[in-house]
Amino acid sequence: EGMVAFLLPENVNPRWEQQDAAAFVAKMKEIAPDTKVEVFNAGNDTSVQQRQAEQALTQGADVLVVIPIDGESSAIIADTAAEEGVPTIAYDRMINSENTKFWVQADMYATGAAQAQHVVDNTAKGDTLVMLKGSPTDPNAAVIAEGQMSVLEPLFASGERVLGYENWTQGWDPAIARRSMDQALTQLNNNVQGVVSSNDGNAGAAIAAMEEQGMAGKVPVSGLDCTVQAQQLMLLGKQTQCGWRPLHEMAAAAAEVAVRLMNDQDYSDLATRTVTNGVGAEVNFVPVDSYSAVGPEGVAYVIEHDPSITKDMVCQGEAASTDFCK
Amino acid sequence: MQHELRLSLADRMRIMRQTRFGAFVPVLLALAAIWGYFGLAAPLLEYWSDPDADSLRLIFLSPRNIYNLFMQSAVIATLAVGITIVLLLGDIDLSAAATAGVCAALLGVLVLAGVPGWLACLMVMAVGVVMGAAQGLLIAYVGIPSFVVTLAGLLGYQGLMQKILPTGNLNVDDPFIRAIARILIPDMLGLAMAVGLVVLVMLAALRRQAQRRQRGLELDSSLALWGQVGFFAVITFAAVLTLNSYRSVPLMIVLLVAITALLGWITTSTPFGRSIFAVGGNTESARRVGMKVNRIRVAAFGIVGLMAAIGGIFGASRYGSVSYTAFAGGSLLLESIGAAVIGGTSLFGGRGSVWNAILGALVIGSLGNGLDLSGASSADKLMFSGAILLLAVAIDAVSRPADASSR
Amino acid sequence: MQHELRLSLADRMRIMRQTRFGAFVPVLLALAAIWGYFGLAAPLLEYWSDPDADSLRLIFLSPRNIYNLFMQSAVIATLAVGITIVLLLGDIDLSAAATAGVCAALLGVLVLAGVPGWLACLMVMAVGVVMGAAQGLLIAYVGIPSFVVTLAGLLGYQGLMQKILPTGNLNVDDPFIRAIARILIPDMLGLAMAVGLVVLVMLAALRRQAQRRQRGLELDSSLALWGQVGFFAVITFAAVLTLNSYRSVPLMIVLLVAITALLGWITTSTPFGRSIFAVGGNTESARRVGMKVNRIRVAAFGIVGLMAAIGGIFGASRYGSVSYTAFAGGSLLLESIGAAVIGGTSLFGGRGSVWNAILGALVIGSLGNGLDLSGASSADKLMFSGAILLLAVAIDAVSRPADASSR
Amino acid sequence: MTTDNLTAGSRTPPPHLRVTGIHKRFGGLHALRGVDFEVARGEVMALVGDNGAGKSTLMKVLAGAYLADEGEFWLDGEQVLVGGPTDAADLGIQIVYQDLALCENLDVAANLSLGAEPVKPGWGFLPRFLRPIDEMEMEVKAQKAIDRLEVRTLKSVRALVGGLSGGQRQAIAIARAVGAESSVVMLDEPTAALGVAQTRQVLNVVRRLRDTNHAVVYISHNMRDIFEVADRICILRHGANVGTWRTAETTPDEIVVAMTRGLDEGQTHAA
Amino acid sequence: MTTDNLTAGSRTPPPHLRVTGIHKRFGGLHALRGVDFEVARGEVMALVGDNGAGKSTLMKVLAGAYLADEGEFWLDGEQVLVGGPTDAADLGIQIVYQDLALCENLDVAANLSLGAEPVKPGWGFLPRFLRPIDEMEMEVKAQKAIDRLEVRTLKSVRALVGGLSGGQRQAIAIARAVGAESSVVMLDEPTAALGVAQTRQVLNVVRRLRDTNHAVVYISHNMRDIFEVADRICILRHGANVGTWRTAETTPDEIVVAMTRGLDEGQTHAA
Ligand SMILES: Nc1ncnc2c1ncn2[C@@H]1O[C@H](COP(=O)(O)OP(=O)(O)OP(=O)(O)O)[C@@H](O)[C@H]1O
Ligand SMILES: Nc1ncnc2c1ncn2[C@@H]1O[C@H](COP(=O)(O)OP(=O)(O)OP(=O)(O)O)[C@@H](O)[C@H]1O
Ligand SMILES: O[C@@H]1[C@@H](O)[C@H](O)OC[C@H]1O
Ligand SMILES: [Mg+2]
Ligand SMILES: [Mg+2]
Repeated sequence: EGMVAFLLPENVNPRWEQQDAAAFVAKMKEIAPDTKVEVFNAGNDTSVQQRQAEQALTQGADVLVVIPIDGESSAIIADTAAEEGVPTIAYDRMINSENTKFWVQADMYATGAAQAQHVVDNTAKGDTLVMLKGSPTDPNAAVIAEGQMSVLEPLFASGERVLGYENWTQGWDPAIARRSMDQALTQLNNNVQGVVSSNDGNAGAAIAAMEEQGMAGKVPVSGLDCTVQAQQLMLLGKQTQCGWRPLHEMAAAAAEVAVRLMNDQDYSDLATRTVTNGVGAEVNFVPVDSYSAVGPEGVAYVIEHDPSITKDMVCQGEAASTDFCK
Repeated sequence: MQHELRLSLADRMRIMRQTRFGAFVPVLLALAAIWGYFGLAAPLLEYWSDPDADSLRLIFLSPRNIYNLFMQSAVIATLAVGITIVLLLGDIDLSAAATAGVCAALLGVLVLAGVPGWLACLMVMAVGVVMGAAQGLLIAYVGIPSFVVTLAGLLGYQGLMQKILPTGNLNVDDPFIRAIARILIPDMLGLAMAVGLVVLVMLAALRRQAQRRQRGLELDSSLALWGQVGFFAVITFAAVLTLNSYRSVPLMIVLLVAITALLGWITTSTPFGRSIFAVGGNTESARRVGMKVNRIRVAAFGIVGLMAAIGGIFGASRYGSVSYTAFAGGSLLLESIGAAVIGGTSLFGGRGSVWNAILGALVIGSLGNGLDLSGASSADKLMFSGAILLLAVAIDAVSRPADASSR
Repeated sequence: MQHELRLSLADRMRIMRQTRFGAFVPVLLALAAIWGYFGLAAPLLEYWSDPDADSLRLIFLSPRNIYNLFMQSAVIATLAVGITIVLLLGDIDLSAAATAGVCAALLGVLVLAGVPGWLACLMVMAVGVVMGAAQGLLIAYVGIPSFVVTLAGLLGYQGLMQKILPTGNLNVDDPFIRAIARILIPDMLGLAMAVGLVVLVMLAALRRQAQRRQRGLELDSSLALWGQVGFFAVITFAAVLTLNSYRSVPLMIVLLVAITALLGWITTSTPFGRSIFAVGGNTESARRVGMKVNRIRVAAFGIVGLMAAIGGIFGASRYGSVSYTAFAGGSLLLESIGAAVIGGTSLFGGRGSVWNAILGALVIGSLGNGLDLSGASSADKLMFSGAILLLAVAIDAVSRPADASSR
Repeated sequence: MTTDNLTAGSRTPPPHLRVTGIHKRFGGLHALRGVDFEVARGEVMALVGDNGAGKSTLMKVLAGAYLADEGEFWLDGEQVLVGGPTDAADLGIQIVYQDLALCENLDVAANLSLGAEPVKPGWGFLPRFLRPIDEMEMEVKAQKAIDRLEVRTLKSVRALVGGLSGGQRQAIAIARAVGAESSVVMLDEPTAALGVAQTRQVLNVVRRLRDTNHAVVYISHNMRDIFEVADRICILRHGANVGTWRTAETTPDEIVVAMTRGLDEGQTHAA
Repeated sequence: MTTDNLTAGSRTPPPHLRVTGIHKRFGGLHALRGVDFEVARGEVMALVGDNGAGKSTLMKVLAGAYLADEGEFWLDGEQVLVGGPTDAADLGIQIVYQDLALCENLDVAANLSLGAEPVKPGWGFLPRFLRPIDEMEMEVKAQKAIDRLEVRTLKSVRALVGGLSGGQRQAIAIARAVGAESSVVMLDEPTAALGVAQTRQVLNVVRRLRDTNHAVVYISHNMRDIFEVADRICILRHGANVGTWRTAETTPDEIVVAMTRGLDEGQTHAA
């Protein structure tokens, strides 16, 4: 008995519905088969997410698992829930509230650094790079960018690499990323040797822009999430890297904590660490691993480790004729 | 044609529709259809089709959910009321949601900087008026179509909001501002206000009727008269009692109703309001009888700006924060124009009412609220909301006796 | 008033505006203003203010950027051309972008399932027509305002697109579909086509003039006549030569122009097109002269649906992928309606042209393109685009001799 | 209402178009209360009545612009259905509306051909509504029609109707209706805005229509014009028939009295 | 143009409103080509001319609805500026437009008070445009005005104008103009859509206005009406003056000839 609500931020990135929610629902079915799980998607609108939280509470939710659109406006969700005695778990993105009970995420700083390092490793001295950053309202995007800069800043300063163009991507919208890339290429007259993209959506957009210039496949492009689409591009050699996290482990951790919270059980054995969030609250934290997948080997690794992705899913369309799929 | 078909019914509908109350009919029908669906049909269906369900749960119509619904629709309603004013002129405002966003962001920054809440509210209301009126000036005196000016305004104000809030969001915990959404009118006071209102409306109706008789003017049929008063009483008491049985009437709802009443009175009962309808009905005629069409237009856009600012304050209070997507970047724009239009206000000007905008906002709000109570996927929810909205508005259109074209 | 002011100039403007060419003037002025700003003013400013700049870089007006601009604006333009048709009727379509999204998603799924590209294109075009016409049926025969129907359509089709694309995006690598954006018309062929077109237009103008003389009809002033032909020739050659000097004319642009030409011809030169203008100008009159207003409305919405499907195909081809945000969830909706309105098409119906929609799309496209070439923050960019858009359209409004109101 | 009365009498030519028992309500307003009306070929039937008597409403019903709530239509003795303007046009009914029903955003030539644009020959493979309009043919026709009505101040048939004077517009509406193929032509106050010369031309046109065996309905408040062209005069009052007179057997004064006061005994009069 | 001529002669009362050299162009169309016009208090000046002669355009210029491209205005010998309808209204100029200029979405009472709504007393702390409208006062006034014009078929002053007959609308437009405070009343074809009885009432109103020392301008194509009420007749042709006649000294035929053909020697005529 009981109910858990899983609140997703948007439908731009396929991972939320396809991987996180699916894994969470599966895990819940396994460990608490009687518990109802309701999945909501706010479509990148914070007022919608608040409404969805209210509706979940009205329906009698016992725990909220929230991937906020941003860290601030989600505070009221945790606060309202707390007023009703309902605990809130922050998933992937932190909620800046005293009432955030738990957070699960990988080390995004390191992930950003790995993206940048990959591009640096595949470019030469004096090469020009383009940075396609994430949504300015997503706390992760800022952390990822910091991680990237930790690698790039010294190189830019010394002139070993040149920052040709950088832009944020409101709402992680690939359409916006596409135009950024077009303009980068125009402004730099195609003088681009590497693209540090903060996630796969941006990477896909950058690749489409470069295809038009006959550059796709000749330039390293980083990404994050290892979506099916990104893995196909990796097999085709157009995208060269993607940061991968075991999303099923994140979902499982959240599910286990949720069940404990629902039953008022102690969960300190699950959350071994704490972090301090934006309002100075100590939040129990489970870090998950991350992996920097590069090339077809990277794809093989992800297919092996990510239960939501199979080789058949990746080997479709143009990608079906690559060596990897044959 | 040459038959005695649909006579009495159609005629009675027509006559009813010609009273003031009649303008509510379509949107009330739509609202009733949606509430009927979410409140009764959907739960019953679920109950019957799911053998495991142990009891019928009428969550949608529960006082708690109605309370939620009112609060969830309040920002849309505030903006829709403002937008109705410019729609009456035959103009449109695409920037209202972004204006609300700028005002909310400014409010957040001001209180963070230590400006007292009430002062900050007054300041952003002034800013809202200026933002709206500035667009009105361009529309009226430069002669650029309102769609284009307010599209530019949308872009510009979106940028301004980002400028004020570089991270895109900000918590607002000023007690004065949060109080707007949090303060509840004590149950008894709420009821007393309702009784007072209903008595007032009744007395006004009686006095009016007596004066008309005295001056030898055509009288309203007493059925229509008492029907309207009764309708008003039922709505008022139903709302107050429902809200009381969950928590109480929230201050924000009282404020919204009061502001709408004021605007409703201005639009229907003052020379200024009359001139808005005249300009919307026939701009050239209005100009020729000496109305200052340009000034009226600027004033109307000033009012939208004011309502947008109030919407921004309400939003900041309710969300406890200001975020780009909740205002400028999200669906608020289309939802609030949609609320006004669903309320029956014509995009061509000259026809509509601010009260209907509130009902339209409830229609829009009910879609999201009701669907979020169901377990559907987000794709299904979107598809459902389209279908339900369509069905709800079609009910009126179909029930209306077809005749000479109207759009 | 009682003075000899602004006579010759104002009059000359007025007369010019009354030719067919005249309708282009406002949006051309706006476009020229924007291109002037980004192409010359902004780089010059930067050059002067930045002592380090080694050379003046006129990137915006470079052939390569013009090529980008055309391609970036193509999807908006395709939708705007369709939307113009319903605006001419006095209706609006909020669902066109979502329809494009559904069609693009369907296209992606179909080719993935092995349907040949050309067949998939035809299929989604049929689907687009059905999706548009279905809304048209509700608007025409049930009598729900188009704003509400297409708002519901927007929601429903957004849901449908998510349903078709559960992952939110999909790569499209079918060679046929990708070819639409990739194939370039060989330079010489492009030039030959341009010459052919110009000669054709010239001959047609001559023949028309001769026939009119023969039948004793009022003649166009030869200045106006040759002005228009010359204008057409300059635009055509400028476009072809610019595109050739970067790569060549892309097939997609040729297709867009061809489709627009067809629709332009239909709207201005056939009884069907005439009836669209008549319905938009005075629905009741159109009905009374026996026009099938309902069928015309359904057909017009079918056309928007078709254009949306084509927009979806163009988008899938250009982006090499289909994503929710690029179509249904993004800014495409407002941008394409905005393009039509900036092009001078009235929201009140009866006035406008599909060609202007293309120019309007270029205006909108230039804003994003030009600002992304600058290093400004996204807040600044938004604010700039609002300001520039406003200035650009104001230039025409201010230059127009003020007279009896117009909206 | 004595329908039989109306058609009785050997002096009356057999009616071409006849309606009986027409009712039309607008909300609570009962605008036509069982009106009978008829017109024969080769005659001009005047329809008169006070302002708001229901003349225009009756015309709109005949033209299919309004649907009657009740009532029957006969054409040449056969009952017909009129469900819309197209039905009426198919039956050969043409009308000049009192409010003219022009499209201000279109030019004179387009308005004159509205709904019946001439198309160029040789495009038979396309459905008619997609064939190219023959603009020149349209302009030639328009010019002729305008010339016939002597509207000399109208310089160009390519001027937008939105900028025309009241009389110029009325002339266009008349030209449109009388230019089309028809057996019944109804003119609702066609000369209200016309000058002296143009009015004379319209009266000539009306006579010409009668002589070419059309059935003509002529609405006017001008007794002189009516007595000049009408063969019979039908009076409406408060949405009901007062009666029908032969012009030759009555006087303007009698008509005016019947129009404003009705008949004393409340009995309809038939000619 | 012999401006002096127009005002010369002892038989002519001193003009109250006088304009000279009015030019108005619409794009390429030169609608008024230096027109002179005047009207005195206590006289009815008829303005006649063919369709499209420029009568309505001249009236709109006088009422401030159009701005003249050139020309001068005098009121009681003093030059004035008319920059818009409000200026004209402030000078006491009221007008019935040929196209009526009513708001179809408002009811009869609202249209009759449009732009001059009576407000309830006792709200002096508010600016006038925000005080409550005195609806009942408005309806009473409207009912009286309508009754005076004998439009008996108009049942309620709360009916929307959009549903009224042509004559009913015209009556409302007339009632609005003659009901307001004014010194000059201009009526542009006020009886075009009116019935016999209503037309008679309007002519009475015109006479009453003259007798109360108003300056009245009356435009019509109906020579009978003109010769019944007008003191002088001013003829426009192709946007220019043909001349002005005293009604007592001319005949309808002479006027019609001058209207359609102009004067032979091309010289203007002044009365
Ligand atoms: N669309 C409508 N809605 C409501 N009432 C209407 C409508 N059309 C006409 N009426 C009413 O019906 C009655 C008859 O109107 P109608 O236009 O037929 O009069 P009429 O005889 O043509 O008068 P007139 O001589 O003034 O043109 C009037 O009282 C009018 O107000
Ligand atoms: N707004 C306008 N735009 C363009 N042309 C106009 C406009 N108004 C009037 N005209 C033209 O100016 C001329 C004079 O028109 P006006 O309406 O003054 O004539 P009128 O004397 O009132 O004629 P009528 O007796 O038909 O009412 C006409 O040729 C008309 O086409
Ligand atoms: O996985 C990413 C997530 O961490 C971030 O918050 O939003 C974008 C996603 O791609
Ligand atoms: Mg009539
Ligand atoms: Mg006139």
